[in-house]
Amino acid sequence: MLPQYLQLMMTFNNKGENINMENKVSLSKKDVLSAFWKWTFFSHANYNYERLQASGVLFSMSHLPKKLYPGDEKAQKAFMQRHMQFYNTEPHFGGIINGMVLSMEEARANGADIPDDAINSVKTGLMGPFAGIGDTLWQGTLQPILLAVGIGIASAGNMLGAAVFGVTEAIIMLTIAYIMYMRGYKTGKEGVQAILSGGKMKQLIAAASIMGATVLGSLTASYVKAQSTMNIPLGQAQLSLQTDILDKLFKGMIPLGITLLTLYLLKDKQLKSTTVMGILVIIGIILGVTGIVG
Amino acid sequence: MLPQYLQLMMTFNNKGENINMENKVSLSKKDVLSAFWKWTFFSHANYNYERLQASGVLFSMSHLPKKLYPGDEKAQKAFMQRHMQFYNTEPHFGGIINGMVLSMEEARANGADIPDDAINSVKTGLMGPFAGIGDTLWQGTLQPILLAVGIGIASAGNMLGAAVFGVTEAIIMLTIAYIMYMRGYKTGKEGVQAILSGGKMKQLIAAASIMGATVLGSLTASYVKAQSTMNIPLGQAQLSLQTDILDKLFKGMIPLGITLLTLYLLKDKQLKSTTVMGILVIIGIILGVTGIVG
Amino acid sequence: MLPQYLQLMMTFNNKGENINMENKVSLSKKDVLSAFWKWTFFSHANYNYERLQASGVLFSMSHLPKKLYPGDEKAQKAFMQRHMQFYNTEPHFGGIINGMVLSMEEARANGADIPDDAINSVKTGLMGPFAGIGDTLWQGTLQPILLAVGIGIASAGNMLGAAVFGVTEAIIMLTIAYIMYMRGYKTGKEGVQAILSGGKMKQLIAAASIMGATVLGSLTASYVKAQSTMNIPLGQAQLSLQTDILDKLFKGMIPLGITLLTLYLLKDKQLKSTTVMGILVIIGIILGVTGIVG
Amino acid sequence: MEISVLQAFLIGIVYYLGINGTPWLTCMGSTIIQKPLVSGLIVGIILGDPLAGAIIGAAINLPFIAYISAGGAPPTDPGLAGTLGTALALAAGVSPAVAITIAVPLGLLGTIIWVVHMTVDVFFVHMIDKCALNGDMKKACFLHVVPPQIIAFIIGVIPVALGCYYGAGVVSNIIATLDGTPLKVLEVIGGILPAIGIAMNLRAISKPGILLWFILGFVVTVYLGLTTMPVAIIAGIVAYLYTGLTANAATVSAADDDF
Amino acid sequence: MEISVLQAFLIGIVYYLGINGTPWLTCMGSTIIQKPLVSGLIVGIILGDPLAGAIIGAAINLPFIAYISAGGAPPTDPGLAGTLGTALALAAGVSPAVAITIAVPLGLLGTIIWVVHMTVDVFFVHMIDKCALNGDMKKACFLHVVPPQIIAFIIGVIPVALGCYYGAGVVSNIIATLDGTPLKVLEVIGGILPAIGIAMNLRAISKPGILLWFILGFVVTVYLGLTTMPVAIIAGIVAYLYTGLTANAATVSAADDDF
Amino acid sequence: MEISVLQAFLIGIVYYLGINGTPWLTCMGSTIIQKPLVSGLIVGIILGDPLAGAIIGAAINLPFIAYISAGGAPPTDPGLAGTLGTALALAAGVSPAVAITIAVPLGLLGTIIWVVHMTVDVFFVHMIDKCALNGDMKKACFLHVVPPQIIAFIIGVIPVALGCYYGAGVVSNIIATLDGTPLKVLEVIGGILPAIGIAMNLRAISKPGILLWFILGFVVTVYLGLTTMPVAIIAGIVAYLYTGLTANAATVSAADDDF
Ligand SMILES: OC[C@H]1O[C@H](O)[C@@H](O)[C@@H](O)[C@@H]1O
Ligand SMILES: OC[C@H]1O[C@H](O)[C@@H](O)[C@@H](O)[C@@H]1O
Ligand SMILES: OC[C@H]1O[C@H](O)[C@@H](O)[C@@H](O)[C@@H]1O
Repeated sequence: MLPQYLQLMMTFNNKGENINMENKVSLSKKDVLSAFWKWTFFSHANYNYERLQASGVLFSMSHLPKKLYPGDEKAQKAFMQRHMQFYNTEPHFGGIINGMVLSMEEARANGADIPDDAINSVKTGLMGPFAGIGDTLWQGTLQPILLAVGIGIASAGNMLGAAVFGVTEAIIMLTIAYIMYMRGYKTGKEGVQAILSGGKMKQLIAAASIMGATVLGSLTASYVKAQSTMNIPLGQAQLSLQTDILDKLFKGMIPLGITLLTLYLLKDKQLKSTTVMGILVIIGIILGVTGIVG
Repeated sequence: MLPQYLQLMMTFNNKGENINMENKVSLSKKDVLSAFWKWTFFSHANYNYERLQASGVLFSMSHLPKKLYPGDEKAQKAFMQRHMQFYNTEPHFGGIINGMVLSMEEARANGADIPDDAINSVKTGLMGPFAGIGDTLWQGTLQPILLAVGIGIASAGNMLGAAVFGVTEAIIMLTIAYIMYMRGYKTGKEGVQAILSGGKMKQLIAAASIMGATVLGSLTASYVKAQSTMNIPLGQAQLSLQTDILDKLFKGMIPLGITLLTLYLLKDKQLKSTTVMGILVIIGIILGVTGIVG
Repeated sequence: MLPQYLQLMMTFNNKGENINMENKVSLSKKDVLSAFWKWTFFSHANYNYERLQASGVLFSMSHLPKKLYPGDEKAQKAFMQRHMQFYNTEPHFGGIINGMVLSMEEARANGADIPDDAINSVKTGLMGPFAGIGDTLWQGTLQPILLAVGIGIASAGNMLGAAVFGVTEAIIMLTIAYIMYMRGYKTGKEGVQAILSGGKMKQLIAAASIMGATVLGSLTASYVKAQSTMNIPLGQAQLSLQTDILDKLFKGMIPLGITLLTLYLLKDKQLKSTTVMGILVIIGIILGVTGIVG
Repeated sequence: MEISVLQAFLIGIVYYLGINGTPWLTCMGSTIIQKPLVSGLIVGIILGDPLAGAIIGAAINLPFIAYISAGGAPPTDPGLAGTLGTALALAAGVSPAVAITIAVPLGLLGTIIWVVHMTVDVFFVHMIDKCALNGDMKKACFLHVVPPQIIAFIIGVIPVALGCYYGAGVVSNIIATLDGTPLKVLEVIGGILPAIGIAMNLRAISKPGILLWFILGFVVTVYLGLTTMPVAIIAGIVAYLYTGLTANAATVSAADDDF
Repeated sequence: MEISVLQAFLIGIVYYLGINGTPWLTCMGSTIIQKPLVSGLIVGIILGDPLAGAIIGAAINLPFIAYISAGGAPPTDPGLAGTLGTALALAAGVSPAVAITIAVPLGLLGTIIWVVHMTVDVFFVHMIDKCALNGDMKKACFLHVVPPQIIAFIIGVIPVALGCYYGAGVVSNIIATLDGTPLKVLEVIGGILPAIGIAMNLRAISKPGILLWFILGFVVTVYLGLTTMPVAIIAGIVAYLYTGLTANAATVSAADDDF
Repeated sequence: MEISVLQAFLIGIVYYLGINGTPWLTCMGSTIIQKPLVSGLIVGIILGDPLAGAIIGAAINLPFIAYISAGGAPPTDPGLAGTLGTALALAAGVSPAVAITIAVPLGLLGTIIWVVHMTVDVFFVHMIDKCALNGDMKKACFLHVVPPQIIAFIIGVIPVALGCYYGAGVVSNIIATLDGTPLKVLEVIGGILPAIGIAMNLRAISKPGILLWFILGFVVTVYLGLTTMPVAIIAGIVAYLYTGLTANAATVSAADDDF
């Protein structure tokens, strides 16, 4: 049955290719720039433990739904929901992803057959790597160097130290952010066309989904944290709940278990995410107060 | 040719599905309980280096062949041979596997198309993980805690310490053993039906075989032990046969080599397993006396 | 389209099977021995950083083209080019590969359908493992032992120490080299026939290519070396370019990057390998002089 | 030197600007101000002695030179050390070296503020979810910027201003009050909340069998001690090869249907 | 205190009960008695001083508190320390602390008994194989329980009874006699015998190519230093995906045949 | 003892024989002579005191006992230590222990010679490429043996002969001259040149998608810290299984075409 499904998708895709790039609605330079600045200025305005930069992504593209789907309220709502997914990357370097997403949304509005999966997977699959790259290059490399210079100047009693650090960093990082975002938009545009005309879309979506899910698994290991520090006293010795028991059973079973429970509640039990959050908060309180985790 | 074979299997399976669950012979509650108790009491009665708990498994189901295959001596003998395979798990937690096997045997006797492979793979694939889980939870966690409590009481000159430890552990472990076994039996029953009606049997058997073989490979690394402690003196320095030579060639080559040799003797040379054991004993003596291993 | 291609290959192969082993030109014992001795004596005569033992392989088979393809200049030239590929193994143990290649060339000249890929892949896929095996057994094991013995004798004032070491090592290693080479030739001969008649050639070539490419990736990690030792001073502390920055981005990014760049220049830009070498030398000078690498 | 109410308030604002993540050049802009090198100078200006502020700020910045905030998980916060620390040091008239010993422990309070902030913002995300259902973009934009910043302003300005005005004693009291179980529980909750985001994302890309890849990614990361980068590379390659095989079979079957 | 022949014999039985693995609640039941905390008390009862036995047994149990027997590979045996150790300590009238130093080295003898036991039982397995060929279930059951337990009884009771009766000297003599090459050879044989079981199992699930997965499991375990748990999880997932692809191709070809 | 020009030249030849890799039994033959145990004796014979040479050579060989040259990447060269080191020690009439301290640092010069040798030989490979294009096997054989050996002879004999004749001072001058940036640059170039060979090989087995496997091999090796051996085994198994799946699909489609 899978083959049939894929074939169906293929005809679907052909339709997409025919309509392909009539470009009924294309984004102006100003639209792109506006999205870039809103992303660069406001990505962390509502930074939170649940979905991190999610609403920052939506905010940065707040002018798109009306432009891309004029009059089509359903599509506008779908757009908004699509971009409230968990997202976290280093905003300057990772802007390349936002740029790619922008062009995918544009192509999609013009009839290209780009399912939600494709967009989601691009975001999920790439955000982690670019967070790593960005944090290392910026916070781990450039910033310490500039800080060292600035501190040297200031320590010698020269008030310009702060300015030297701040201005240089601002210029360099803004330049990088701009280049990355625009490169992403361009790559996305070319990429989308190349992909669609090559007819390899299906495989790429499937591959991106798999990569995305695997990376999410990897991210779960970094983002969802629940280590037990509990020790069971045994005469003179001690038994660590985490290293001596849980880790021997299955390393990371608490974070993975909690994540799978959450998925179960959301998907199978169809609970609202606020309800699920409430449940997690209660679990957190229980784990924290009893001292099992913490 | 593989596809043809699978298709053949599939028609074969359909037959199984039609006959499916007429339940000519079903196990009574008493049959299941008897198997559980015989397993829990006698799993280690004949514990040995070659096949560990194999005869314990057979013993626990000794009342089944007559019941499931009345009059069919060939099937009864096949049953007996089927359950003399290498088996080793933590008996209380791992009882879930025995329970599943019980229900698979029941379904098989009622016409379900469950090849030996399926049963073997379930045992092989799961015994390792449940040994790990069980040993950790019981011997590594529960027992030290109860012992600490008991020792505390006894050290203070109160003879009840031993009883506190013993009775509590017995109650807890018997409860766990019972729950696991029955859960396994139930899961197996439902699982078998679900699997057969879904027609996914073939894939599951193949997958279980692959998983089983891989886990056996992993178990070989833990169960078959042959490390050399020989040192070759070089002037003041020393060369360790194991770490400086063998490990650089291929880590674990002795255990893997011996296991593959054993497989070769058993399968390709069709030697009796007693003969093979004799050969291994001789190899062991040679390796031990020369000091190459040990 | 892949299946079609493979099917085409298959018919092609059938032709091969028909012609199969008329053995118009077969190698004499002397031909094989000559190849063996030329390999064993001259493998490192022109040892170099670019292709290591490549010309040693060609030299060892220098009498083959005329013999296998009498009059066919094109085939002779192709033969020569085929064996100028990067090759590096431990010459004594790895001689088994040379032996296999010899028999594959023989079969090919007799009409067997053995593409360049097959021969290349056998060499590439096996050279690394045999280098590892050989270096460990010979230089890492046998030699230290014999040296220890010889040094002991010589230190005691007996001039025979050097001879004991040298003669023993020479005899042992020549014996090993001879056995390996002949074994390779024989295996290859039998293997080629078995493979061709089984019709599994295609899969084996594909598998060998994949294995070869993967092993090449692994070898890149060992052979291409470019570690930065640069430190960026930060007040009292230091930031290591390699461990604090590059390794966090992507371990081994310089060697992999340089290798992929080289591939790009050779394959996509179609540059001559001397030109590429010049570029690498310049890159090396820049990296070395600036102190980025080194 | 004495610190006036207004000065205390202004210093509180400097702190807020360092943690707000908006609207001036996002985390980059704000993390510039967040650095003691910069905030020390500004505090110095507010207190009327820019040069002393610059020198003390530079000193306090030293131990934070390799500070990295990754994945929203900050080690002790340089922002508080740079603002409150500089202010208290200037008020006490101590040497730069002593300023460091005053300032660094303040980082802990910064962690508490950060955890509260990131927890409270979760509510706004849920409100924006509702806007998405109704297609109300205007409200979504408002919710993204205004309420979170009001919260950040309040929990940022107040403790720093109080600290400046009442001195170091008050600060350690606040830390002492929240410290222990309340802080730990907040951290535990903060540790498991990302599960929602990940689960929602998984639900979004959900296809039959996708959960297996998710677990594979988790197990491989945990047991082989890999970072996200190599897992992403390997996953990308394997996914491509795997889907190539699936597509292969599909193409074949598609071709069949042409008969 | 002197130990009578009967008392020595009874203490031997206590030891046997701790290693027999049957018929009282399998290894759980027997490992309860095997713990010095329990066997110490019983030995005390036999020797007429339950309280002293309990206290000394508890002391001897301390170093064995984290004892794990996994995969039939026991580190030094607490059973012998708990029975013979308690008996010798009670007889000598020493303090609990001294009792520990007497008891712990005895564990080694326990290892020898265990190795012998598990080696000898191999013969009964082969006899049960024959019963399986003939369909003789009755004899199989008999062979599973009775002969192995007679062996266990003999090699369990005798050394402990002798040790109790003749004192510590005899025990160290036995250990000294077996120690060195004989014990080492026994251990080497014990180390490679499981290969038979594994090979028989592999033979049972043998399909073309299955050996590759076996080697894969071995290499991955050895080189990545993984335990069985993650290998099982990863193998399960990979097996499912791989067979999905095979099945895929099969379905396609099955569909073809409908034409 | 004084060393004559002829003696110096002969000792240079002994060194050359240890690094030439030909024509006497390839690297095995030459690495026998390369060992100080052997070359020490020969140098002793040349200088007229074989016994002293043997004893000193044996002493110098000790720190090189575990020397491995793998993949053409030599750690410090025992050849130079064995020839020049023995000669200088004999000339100075020092004890074996002092001989070691003289000889070992000379290894570095050996590394330089090796790097130059392996770099220069690259040109002959390219010349042989041209022969392959023209089918000129004779010239290819000549180029493989003669010119590289002349080079090896020159860069091997001269420094060693000079060193013997002019004494230790000259040697350290040579090292000092090349040392620092020039040597480092040579090493860097030597470190990246194998990329050409690997890239050429990759190009040779190039099929669509093969690059993915290459990167996979690299990433796995680097991140899991594996050696080539387990990667080769795992790659072999995975390649077999993967191509089995591809072939599967192919067979199916081939079968289709029979309709
Ligand atoms: O790790 C990626 C990213 O995570 C969060 O958004 C913040 O901690 C940023 O500073 C960081 O760059
Ligand atoms: O490891 C599983 C299992 O192996 C053997 O049967 C014994 O050592 C048990 O105690 C253990 O639980
Ligand atoms: O590593 C394989 C091989 O590489 C080079 O050819 C030399 O270093 C040899 O000594 C070595 O055996």
